[in-house]
Amino acid sequence: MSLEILLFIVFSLISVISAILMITRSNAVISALYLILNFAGLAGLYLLLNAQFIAVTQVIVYAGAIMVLFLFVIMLLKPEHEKKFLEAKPKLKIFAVAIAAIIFLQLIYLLFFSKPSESLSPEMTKSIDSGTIEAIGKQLYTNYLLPFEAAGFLLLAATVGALILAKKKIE
Amino acid sequence: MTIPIEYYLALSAFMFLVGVTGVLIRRNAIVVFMSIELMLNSANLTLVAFSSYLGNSVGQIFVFFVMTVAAAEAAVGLAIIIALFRNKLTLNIDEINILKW
Amino acid sequence: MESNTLLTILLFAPLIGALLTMFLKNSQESLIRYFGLAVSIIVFVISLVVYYFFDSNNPDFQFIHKFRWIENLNVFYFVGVDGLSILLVLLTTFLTPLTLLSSWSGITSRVKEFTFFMLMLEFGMIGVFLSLDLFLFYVFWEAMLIPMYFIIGIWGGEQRIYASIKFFIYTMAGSLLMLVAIIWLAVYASGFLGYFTTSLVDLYQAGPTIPVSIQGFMFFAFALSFAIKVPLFPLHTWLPDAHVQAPTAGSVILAGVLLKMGTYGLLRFNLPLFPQASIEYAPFISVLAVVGIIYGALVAMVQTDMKKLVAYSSVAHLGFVVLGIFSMNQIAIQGSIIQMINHGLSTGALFILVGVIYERTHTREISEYGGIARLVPFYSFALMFTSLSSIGLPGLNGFVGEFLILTGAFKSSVLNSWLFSIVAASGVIFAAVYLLWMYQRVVFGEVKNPKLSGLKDMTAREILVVIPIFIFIVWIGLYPNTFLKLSDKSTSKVIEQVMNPGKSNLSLP
Amino acid sequence: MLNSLQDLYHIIPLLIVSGGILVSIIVEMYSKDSEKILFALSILVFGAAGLFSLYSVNNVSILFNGMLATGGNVNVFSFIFNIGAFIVTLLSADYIRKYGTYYGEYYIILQSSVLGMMLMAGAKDLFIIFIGLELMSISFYVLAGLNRKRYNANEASLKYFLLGAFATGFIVYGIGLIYGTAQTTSIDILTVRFPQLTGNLLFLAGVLLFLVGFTFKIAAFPFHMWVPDVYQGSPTVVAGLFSTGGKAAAFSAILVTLAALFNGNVGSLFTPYLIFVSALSMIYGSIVAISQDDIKRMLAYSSISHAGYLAIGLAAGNSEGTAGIIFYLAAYSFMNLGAFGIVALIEGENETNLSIASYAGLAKRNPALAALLSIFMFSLSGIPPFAGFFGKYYVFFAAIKSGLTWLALIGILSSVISVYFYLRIVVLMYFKDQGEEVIPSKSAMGMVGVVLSAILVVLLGVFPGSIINLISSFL
Amino acid sequence: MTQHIYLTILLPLLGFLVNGIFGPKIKNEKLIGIIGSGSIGLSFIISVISFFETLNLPVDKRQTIVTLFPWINVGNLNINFSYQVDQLSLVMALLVTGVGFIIHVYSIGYMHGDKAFWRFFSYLNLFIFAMMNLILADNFVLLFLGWEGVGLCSYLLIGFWYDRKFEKSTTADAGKKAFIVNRIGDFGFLVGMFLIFMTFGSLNFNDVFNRASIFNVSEGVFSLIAISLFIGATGKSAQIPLFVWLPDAMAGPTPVSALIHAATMVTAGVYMVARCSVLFASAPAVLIVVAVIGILTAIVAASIGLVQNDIKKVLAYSTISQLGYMFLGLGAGAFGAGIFHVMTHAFFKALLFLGAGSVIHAMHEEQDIQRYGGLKKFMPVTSKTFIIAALAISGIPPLSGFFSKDEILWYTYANGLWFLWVIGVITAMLTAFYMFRLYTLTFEGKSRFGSDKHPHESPKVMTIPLIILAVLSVIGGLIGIPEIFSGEHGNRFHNWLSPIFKQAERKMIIFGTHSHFEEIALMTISVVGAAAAIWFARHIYLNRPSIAENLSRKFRLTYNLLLNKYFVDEAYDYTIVNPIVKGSTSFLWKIADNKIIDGTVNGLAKVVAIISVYSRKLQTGLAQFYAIIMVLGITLALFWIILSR
Repeated sequence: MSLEILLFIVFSLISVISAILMITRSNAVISALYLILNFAGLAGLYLLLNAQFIAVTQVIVYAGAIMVLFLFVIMLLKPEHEKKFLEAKPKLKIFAVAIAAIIFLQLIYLLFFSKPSESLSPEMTKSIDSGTIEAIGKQLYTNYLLPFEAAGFLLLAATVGALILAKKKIE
Repeated sequence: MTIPIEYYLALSAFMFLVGVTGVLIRRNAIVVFMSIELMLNSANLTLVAFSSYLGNSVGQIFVFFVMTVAAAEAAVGLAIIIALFRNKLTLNIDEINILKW
Repeated sequence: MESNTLLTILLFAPLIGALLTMFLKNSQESLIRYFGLAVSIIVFVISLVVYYFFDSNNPDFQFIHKFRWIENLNVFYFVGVDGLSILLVLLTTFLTPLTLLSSWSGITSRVKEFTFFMLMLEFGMIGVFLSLDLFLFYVFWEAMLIPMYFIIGIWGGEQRIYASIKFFIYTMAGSLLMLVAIIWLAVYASGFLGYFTTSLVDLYQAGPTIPVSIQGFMFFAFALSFAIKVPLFPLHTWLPDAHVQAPTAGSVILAGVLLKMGTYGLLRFNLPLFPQASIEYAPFISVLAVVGIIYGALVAMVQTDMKKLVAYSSVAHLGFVVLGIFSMNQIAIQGSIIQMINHGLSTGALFILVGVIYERTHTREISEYGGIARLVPFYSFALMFTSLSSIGLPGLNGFVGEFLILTGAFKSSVLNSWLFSIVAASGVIFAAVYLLWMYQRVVFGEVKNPKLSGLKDMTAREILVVIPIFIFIVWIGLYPNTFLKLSDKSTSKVIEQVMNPGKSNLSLP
Repeated sequence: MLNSLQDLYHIIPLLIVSGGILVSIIVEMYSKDSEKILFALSILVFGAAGLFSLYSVNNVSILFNGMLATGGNVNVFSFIFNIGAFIVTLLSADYIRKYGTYYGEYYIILQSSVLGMMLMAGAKDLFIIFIGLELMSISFYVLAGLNRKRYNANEASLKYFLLGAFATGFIVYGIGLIYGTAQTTSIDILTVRFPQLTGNLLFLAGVLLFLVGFTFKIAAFPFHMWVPDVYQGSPTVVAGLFSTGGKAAAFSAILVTLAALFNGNVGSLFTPYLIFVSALSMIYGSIVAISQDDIKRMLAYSSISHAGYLAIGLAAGNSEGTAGIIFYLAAYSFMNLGAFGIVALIEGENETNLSIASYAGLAKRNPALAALLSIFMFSLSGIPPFAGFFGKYYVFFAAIKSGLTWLALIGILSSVISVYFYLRIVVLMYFKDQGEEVIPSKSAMGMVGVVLSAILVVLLGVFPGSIINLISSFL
Repeated sequence: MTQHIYLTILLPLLGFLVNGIFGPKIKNEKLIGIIGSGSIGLSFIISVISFFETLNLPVDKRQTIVTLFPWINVGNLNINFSYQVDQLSLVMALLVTGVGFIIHVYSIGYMHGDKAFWRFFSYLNLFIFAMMNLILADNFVLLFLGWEGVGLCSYLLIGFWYDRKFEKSTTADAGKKAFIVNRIGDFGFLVGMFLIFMTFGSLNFNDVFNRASIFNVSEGVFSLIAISLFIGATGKSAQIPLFVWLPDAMAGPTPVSALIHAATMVTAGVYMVARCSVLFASAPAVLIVVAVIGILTAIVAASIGLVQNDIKKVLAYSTISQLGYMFLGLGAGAFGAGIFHVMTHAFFKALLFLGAGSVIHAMHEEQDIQRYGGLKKFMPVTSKTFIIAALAISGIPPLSGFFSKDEILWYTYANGLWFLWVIGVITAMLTAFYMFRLYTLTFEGKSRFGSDKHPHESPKVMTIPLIILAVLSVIGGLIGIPEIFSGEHGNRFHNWLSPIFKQAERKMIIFGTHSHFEEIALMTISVVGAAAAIWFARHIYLNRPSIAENLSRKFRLTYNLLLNKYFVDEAYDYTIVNPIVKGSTSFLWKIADNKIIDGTVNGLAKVVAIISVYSRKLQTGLAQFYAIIMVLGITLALFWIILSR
């Protein structure tokens, strides 16, 4: 078992378990913390995939900024703890879980039926280059200039929007 | 990279569906929202995995934009939740059902 | 692109009139009334010009005005008249001023809107009869529903809402199916002709080449829409409601012109477009028509409401027309055409007369009347005269139509059975029963209802409304050739198209 | 990348709108009179962008390394969005004041959403579609909850947001699968590679998930559930924008992607899915609309059913279908905006007078409004000679041409049902006497907006040829 | 004048229009009367001139066709307003205008003082107009125009006093009944026309009759045509089973009964059958039917006539009975004899009715013969003319009735229908009996009316027509003296008409030869029988009224049956009219139309509404539920993707 596989197993276990825990904890704060753990696990997987830039962004932006925002709001609103999720409308919820399971099985079926790995030869070197900040930055400011600009407007709109919705005092 | 890409994809699919399950069963609006974030992240994993195995950075750039979007959504979404909480003092989405039929 | 703008002028004159009406002030009621009347009379005069220049020896479309309307869909603004439509156009332009005149005192609220809708209705009706592009036809066919809907809904009786919605949805359901059929036909034709078109003249050539099995579907898709409008049994139940609830003018136009659109459609579209299917299903449709004749008559007989009675009589009368059309010989189809006109005149007049008395007493219940002959002699005469025309008394118009239809149906090679004609002929008996019975209960006997004692006879205006109709009733009754001549050649052409599909050479300039 | 000044010329509509956003922010920050200025500015921006789009409709080009297309149908769409927003702005002038508050940011968000729509319409890459979609969606979430003090608005925006984000999740996942299997996000390259990918189930699943996300946005069955709640809770004019601009933009994106699928002879790949969506949307929307008492909710269900009619054009999958969709969208935008505009005018303060019963006897009190609303209702129910009819005609035509006659028949069935509830409004206005005292608000701007819509509805109805020509010349 | 025969049609029309339009303005009854009668009088003169013109023509050129203008021309259907003057139509024209004129004149007196005097005359003129169309038409359709037209006038005139009660209902009811029963007959006539047009490709008399002799048409088709036409005739001429309207038609003013329901209109059926003799002759089976129906009608009506107490009712049943005789003649192939009886019957029956009118006039609208009696001394002219007519109808030689009736009976016998002959003789005896019952009860014996009645002779304007008709009743038969009496001239009337029936007679079996002795013997039997019946009637009602009472008591059942006219009206009501009305109301309208058809439509709408109410519940308002639905959709879609590959 190579290190790569070992790391894969470790990171994926972290991600999967933290994801499951995240949706099953009744306390929102704990859920949020598990989600951060999940993001960290994902960051590890990204590194494993030679996506250094994304891995770093994942930690800084997602785990760092976004999740802090979540925690902040949770703390601010202090929602009461949820009851066990099966208490209200148990049939519907079991049904929901069942459907999710079915979709999972469907996706797995599709995945192993079409075998994407057959058409993909792992090209290590290229992928190492493609994940660097340099490569991505270059792409971002040349080929992907338009989405980049648009993303600026997106953030602008989100800022303004959040401002309208959450601002307390009304002039 | 000796791990077949299917493993990554299966992992991603599983987490995606965990996120879906979270959306479907949790009652706290913030947690539902977090589950959506989980879905987005799983999708990101797919993109990055493909990106690496294909050897082009398009997927990773896309993930970058997804993160941007997620950030923006988080800002707006949490603002909406705050605004709602101010009026209703609850985050339980089972109780948010005045508009129906 | 031919450009004989005469028909376009005829078509758009009422529209312009209607739009101009909008500029008048609500308060100037009599001005609006006179204006509307003037417009409709001008339209009638224009239609007389069309009649004057119409060449009855030419079986093809005349006064064609054609230009591209929607380029990409290859839709044309394409209007023209032939023998099948000219009479109906004249009927429309003839009846509209009369209905406007007849509602002089009946419509007292929202006069401006009323005049507007009536003129819009005229626009739509003329459009239906002139359109030679199926798309254009459909536009007019549907658009005309709107003013009628308002006329019933705003100025109607107590249950006007139910009636107007029923009318609207009923007719729309059928016509939407026709829309699909029109598109299907045009798409089919584009394979046959090489270009997409909804032009009737082109489709006449493509239609008969449709495989017979599919033609049946197409036939019924068109026929359903027309049958609802006619209305053919058992699709008739919207009619009594619409008629009873509509104001007089609405009933007159509804019975006089709108119902004819159905029979006109059958004749103009179903027969030439789907000849094989038409022949195959002619007995079936004819059975419905004959059932309608008897059924309509029987149900009319036992009605207690005068308008409802007349409405059911329409079911019976239109049954004759449909029977004639599907007999598919010269005599029967000519009879059908003349019968369409007859029904427009007779039933129109009946509705006007019911309206006249309703205005005075505010009831249409037959049992409320009795013995008014002495009080309102001219009215009694007018009602008698109209009833006789409707009954089909020889010498008046109704007979000519019914006789031709029955004679034609009797020897029809398509129906190939005497039974249709014989059973239909028994409808002649029932017509006498229900109309005379009503007449007797309303007009004869002693005056029992004290409310009737002050009843006033028809005013000069009301007489002016019915006299022109009476003139035509007698004219058609005694010298129908004036009218038969107009449609003679076109009828032959239709029969040729049905009997020898594809062979008939449509020479169009 | 832009290579020349000429390229800049091509994206002037985009520049106008994005410039408008920036200027608006500055004005909002520094001006006390921002309400009037921003209104005027928005009118100017949308009007200029819309008209310029139409004017420069022939400037067909691909910019930004094959990311963005301009000219042709992109500009037609842009015209629809901008004129729609133009009308929405007119309607909003007095409407947003009904809440007793004014948010200058409203106009900024409005412009942002239009920018998002325009990006979606012009996209030649999944990136642009995604970013455009999110820009629009996020703006919409905000607009839905604009009236933050009203609980209904909160609820609407939360539902919209949660479900919208949920759908986004699927879109991203779908894009991931598409990218992984096709190895590209460029639409043009996808188009080229598509024939080899039709056997790849993973790719198809990706496309499907992507489509599902957009089915959500166009409000079609079974992803329509958010629509009535959101429309009901959102400010009326905003709901008008959702149902027109939002739907149109989502359709433009589907058209852009499916254009790849429509090329070649495997175009019918997703036809069963689209037929399913289309048929059920039409029927469900029409049927449920019958039993609605709230006019906005009724219009929401009508919007679902119209999504179904539009989807007929997708299912048909031929150029007539595409042209039909675009025309239908134009027609639908104007008639629906008109209807929402009148609803906004009738609506009293604190979301009163929204029940259908409030319209009783309107014709007597306000004949002009009643006549206009009748036009919109007739147009919505697809009666000639109004624009709605030609839209229906076109999509039915497309369906029949590609052999889907029975789908057109379902469309008919739904139309017949829908006539009932559209006519119900007309019945109330014209045939019933006044119920409760309802005084439509006096809003000159609102009236201008409604009348403009009506004029467009009638013009598109009587002379549909010009715009149909325009659309189909670029197919 | 023959070329201007259309004037006989236009003049009455003109009279109708003038009186109809200006009548209410003309207050002067005399002027109205002169216009009304004058137009008919002129018509009569024109007819007479035409008659003599035709008489002077050679026998084979006696047919003239006058075409006014085309009527209906479609395909091979060509129908014109053209009139045919020939021997048959001239006889009828003379009869109609002549008797019509007399009755018009009589009406001036009879209708004196009526509120709607002008209307009466305009209707009468319209009737003559229609009747002239009927008899002068050269094609079936034009004949039908007249045929329906007379029906209309009959309807209008029966209901003339529309606000009066008549028996259980109103006069208008009676009029309606007449029109509708006639229409049932017309239905048969219409079908006959269709068959004729289909078979012979024309509806012109000349074409049809010529082709009927030439074309190879099976007897079955001829039978169908003939039976259809005969159904038409039974309606118009009140034969079984459509005779029920005629008694009710007595609701009209008496001159109307005289003109329309005795002399002219009701004989239209006879005329039509005679006109179509070729067609009937080609269908021998139908001829037998005609004869049987005729004689059955004759005896049934006569038997009812025995017990009726209304003076006009008695005459009405007598009319039906006499019409039955005419059909017996037609059925026996004696078309000429039928027409002859039409003529004589017109004279004496018009006279009877006018006489009855005179009595009714004098008795202030009293019509019950039980309340008359002894009127002879008050009304000498009326009673004298009445007895002449009664003798004529009873077949007492040499009055007109004798010749015509005997000719019919003789042909019946000669044609081998001896059983029908027996019934015919019995009917003749019944006729004689009830006529003299009527006469005796009315004019002889003691007065049975109250002192409030002051009977008086009618004015001259009424009595002079009576006298003229009486003269005609006496001498009318002389033009048809049978061969055995007239010698070499033969039967003039018969000879005059014979060209018309030549084609028909050629088709029929030649009569068996019978001796003169047989003819005279049979004649004697019927005359003696009639005379005996007359004596018996006078004996009973003048001297022994108790016999009648005893008889009626003894045969209570039969008496009631006769008094109630065999309950035919009631039977029709119960078997046909009520089921149709009830069925239409309770089933067709209330159930089929309202419940089934409308119910289906409204039910569909309701179903949609119900589905709507239930399916809107799907919209629970719960965001998560919405998400579940979405996910469900995605699952299905993925299944589709998986399964479709």
